Amino acid sequence: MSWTAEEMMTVAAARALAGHTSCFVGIGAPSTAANLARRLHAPGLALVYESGTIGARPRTLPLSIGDGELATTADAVVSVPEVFNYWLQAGRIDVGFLAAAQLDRFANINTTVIGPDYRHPTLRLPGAGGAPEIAASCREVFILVRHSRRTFVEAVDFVTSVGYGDGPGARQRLGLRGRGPVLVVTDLGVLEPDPASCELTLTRVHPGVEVADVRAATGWELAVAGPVTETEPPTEDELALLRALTEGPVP
Amino acid sequence: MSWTAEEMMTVAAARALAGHTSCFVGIGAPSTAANLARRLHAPGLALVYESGTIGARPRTLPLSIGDGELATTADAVVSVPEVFNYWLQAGRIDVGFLAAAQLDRFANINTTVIGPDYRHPTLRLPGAGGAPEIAASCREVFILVRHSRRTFVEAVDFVTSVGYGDGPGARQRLGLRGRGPVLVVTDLGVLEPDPASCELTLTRVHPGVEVADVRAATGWELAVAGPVTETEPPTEDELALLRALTEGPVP
Amino acid sequence: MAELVGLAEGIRELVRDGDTVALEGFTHLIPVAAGQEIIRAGRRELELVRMTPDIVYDQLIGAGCARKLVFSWGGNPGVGSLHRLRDAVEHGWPAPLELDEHSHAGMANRYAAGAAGLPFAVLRGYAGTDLVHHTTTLAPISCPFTGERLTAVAALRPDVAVIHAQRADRAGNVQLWGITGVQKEAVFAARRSLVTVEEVVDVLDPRPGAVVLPSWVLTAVAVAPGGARPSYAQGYYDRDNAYYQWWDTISRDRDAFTGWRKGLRQ
Amino acid sequence: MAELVGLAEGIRELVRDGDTVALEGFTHLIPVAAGQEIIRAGRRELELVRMTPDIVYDQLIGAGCARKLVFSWGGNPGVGSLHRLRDAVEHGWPAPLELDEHSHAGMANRYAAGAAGLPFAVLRGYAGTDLVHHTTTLAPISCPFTGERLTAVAALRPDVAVIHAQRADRAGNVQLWGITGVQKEAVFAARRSLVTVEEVVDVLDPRPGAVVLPSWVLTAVAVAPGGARPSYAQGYYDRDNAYYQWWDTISRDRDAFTGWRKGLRQ
Repeated sequence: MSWTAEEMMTVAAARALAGHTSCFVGIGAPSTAANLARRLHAPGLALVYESGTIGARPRTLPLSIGDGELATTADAVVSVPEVFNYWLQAGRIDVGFLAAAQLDRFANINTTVIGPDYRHPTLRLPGAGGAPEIAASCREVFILVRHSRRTFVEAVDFVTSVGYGDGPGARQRLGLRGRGPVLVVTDLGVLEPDPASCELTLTRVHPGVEVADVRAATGWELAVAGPVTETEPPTEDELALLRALTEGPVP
Repeated sequence: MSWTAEEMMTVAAARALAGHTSCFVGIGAPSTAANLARRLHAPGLALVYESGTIGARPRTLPLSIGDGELATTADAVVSVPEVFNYWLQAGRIDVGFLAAAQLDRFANINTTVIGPDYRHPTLRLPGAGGAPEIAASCREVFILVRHSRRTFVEAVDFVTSVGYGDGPGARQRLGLRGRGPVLVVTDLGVLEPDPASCELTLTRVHPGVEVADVRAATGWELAVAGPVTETEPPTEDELALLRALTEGPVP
Repeated sequence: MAELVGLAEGIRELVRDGDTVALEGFTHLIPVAAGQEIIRAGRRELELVRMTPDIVYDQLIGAGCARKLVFSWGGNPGVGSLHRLRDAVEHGWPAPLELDEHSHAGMANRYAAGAAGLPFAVLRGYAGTDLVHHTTTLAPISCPFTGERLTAVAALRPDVAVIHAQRADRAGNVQLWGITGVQKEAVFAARRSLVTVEEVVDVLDPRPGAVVLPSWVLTAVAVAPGGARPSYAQGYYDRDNAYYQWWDTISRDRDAFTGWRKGLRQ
Repeated sequence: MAELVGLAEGIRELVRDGDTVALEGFTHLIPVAAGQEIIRAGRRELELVRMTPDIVYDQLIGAGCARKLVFSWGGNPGVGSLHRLRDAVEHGWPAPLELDEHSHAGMANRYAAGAAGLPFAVLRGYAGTDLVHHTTTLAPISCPFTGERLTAVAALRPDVAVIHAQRADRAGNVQLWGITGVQKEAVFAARRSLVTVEEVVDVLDPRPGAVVLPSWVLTAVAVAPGGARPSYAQGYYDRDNAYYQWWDTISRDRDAFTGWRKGLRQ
């Protein structure tokens, strides 16, 4: 069975949710990964969406973070102020999933503007949404993003959500209570912060990907772990469930 | 038909609710008066109880501010933080009803302790409950209390809820946004704050009560309005509805 | 008590040039019909407030109704960019658009503070982000008990809030359910409010998860069946996903947008 | 995930000597059985937190479990005084009782701050009252935008919160409805939580006005039918008003109380 790089990325992210209780989910690849995890190995994983749906069990992939399917299948639907204050800010959520338009070596994220001038951007992006507080307050953060030099940049144009700031100790100085990004899953491999330097370090490549490919797609001089392992390829089960999810309703 | 002083007090308070939209109700005489008003002349009056029941239409008098009848008949039941923050503090409620263990000439209220030493009181009272913020935030406050020198005192032992503080301008200086107590209804008559001095002034006596009786039951030198009018006696309708309320279920 | 009004009449009375206007609805129950009525009414210089400006705000911005946008995430959900918003920010077309930009948590707390009659709210947020350099409506604040540094955000107090709900009764009491987002806070934070509803019914029978807004906290209610399309109204109709995709093509091009804008006039 | 435990076991594991303990339930769903189990367990030096200490707190205080009371209204609702509370405050029997006294609005916001992971909350309140002279858990605070003076209250972070609910499912998800008061905030503000329930059911079918607390935010759930008596559990039983009146006679007298206390032991 063959698979796409996107599928490998989603499967790798879904696997990383094993053992976790709750997940704050954004729409797109994170939602797909979290819903795949619930079907694979984490049936009890509580999905929390910023629309206020707590413990949603969508039978089909939601089209938006406020899909009616999420409300209908949730344990509880709470107000938006409540989901941010009582659930996210209080540190009740295990894993937060984030995307990025730009990402630097300390896993700081930009989803606001491209270009040096905030007032006159080259490209206006959607903005912060729930991301800054997800990055601050979830116990751990996973980042899901496709690998390219446009995204993996030396310096982000705007810090929308804080990863490790300017390096070791920054999160503590800023009063951020979650651990920060512990995993960056891309279509090429997996990066993890070095425990000492907090710098994102390539620890795994997906099958068929060379370390040099990842270096070439990274806009800074990428640190590479002593042993770089290879991701297990997607199993037939994983692929079948993922495709059923992305291609239509699952009973 | 004869009536008790307590009945006259409740009827006078119920009448004062005419023309009002919403009322924050405490248990006891205020609740009786507000429910009587709904049956008499204010069927649309929205009763708000601090338990979070909004627009309750109890068929029988509630035993407590958290009676199940209130939840069952309310337009909405909200959390206790919500009722205090979004409904009361925001200034959404027309009239707040308060009781008092002690009351001074500026309508400051004590429901905390009797005696000069808070740590070692002669008599420990229940405390503040919702009263301080009702006194601060309702557009107007009505006080319902029996008249006696023990209650109407020269100086309260503890300011639990602020009326007019030390006199004109005090509410503005303290940042209190409601008008404050506009009416004190007792079993003897009605007191209203003098527009200039803010001092509670006897403006009405109930039928059969002399001004001298009220003076004798007041612990400070009571100001008396130029013309003191007499309260209209309870009508048969008012008494019948009140007694039906206090004596048992109304269909 | 809320007055029952026609939509066109309600918008013309309650939304005035220069107002701060919040249309809320978090993906669900977006008051699109009301927003388009603001365009028809030709309102100008509005300060538009919304956590998630989406198609209806793209339309308002493209139509030149807005002077300023207060927001936390501006995109076409599940599709991509808001091209009219981008054109306004990137190229000042049809007019420059001032931004007051926050995170969702910040916006939600700004509404909650407004709803509670407070001038500000406190949250853990913004520390280390560049958002702090581009808005005057947030400030550091210290806990008087622990000394911890937190962030204060200024309360939102719109002149008028507009939301869409499933139904109202004849007295103007409103009921909405499903994802109810920040609508109660928006209505409570605003000086005036207009609620569009799918229908008016005799009795609002209780429903799990329903929010009820009594008539006496609202200014006006207008019947607008389908008023949330192309978003959805739980129990009434689903999201029209094709419209979201179609809007991407229309909004990319100024001429195509202008054609759409002309077609909107009655 | 919440563990399903026996009530006696749950109380002994979760409530320890010296703990700060909040039993909440606003007139409705008061966790009386759990409170009496704390007496049976012989816990001492507790800092008891509750907006409306009523009969069960009168019992805990009379039994000598408490060192301190954090509260906003202490009475026998609809009946009169709490005589054991008064005896402790007025005469130091069976032991002196330290007080941290607030208004309801203050206590509700203290819980809400705890639930939100904040060290304090802001409200309009206390200005001009003597409460400000007798508690260290409030402080003035200024709005960084308008300069307005408001009041900050310190967050409540109980070691353990105990509430009563109508029901749970087998996974330990809890559902309560009717007047739900400040229970969610109390549970969320606390480090540990125990929920007693009337019954365990297969499925928590949705109910109007219901609050659901997922198993994964709770520590333990214990079945305790009638566990809110003499208060009420909507849909299960009514308030036993005669008990409230009877308690007035028992609690007035130290000997009568001591007799009641002895009868409580198994």
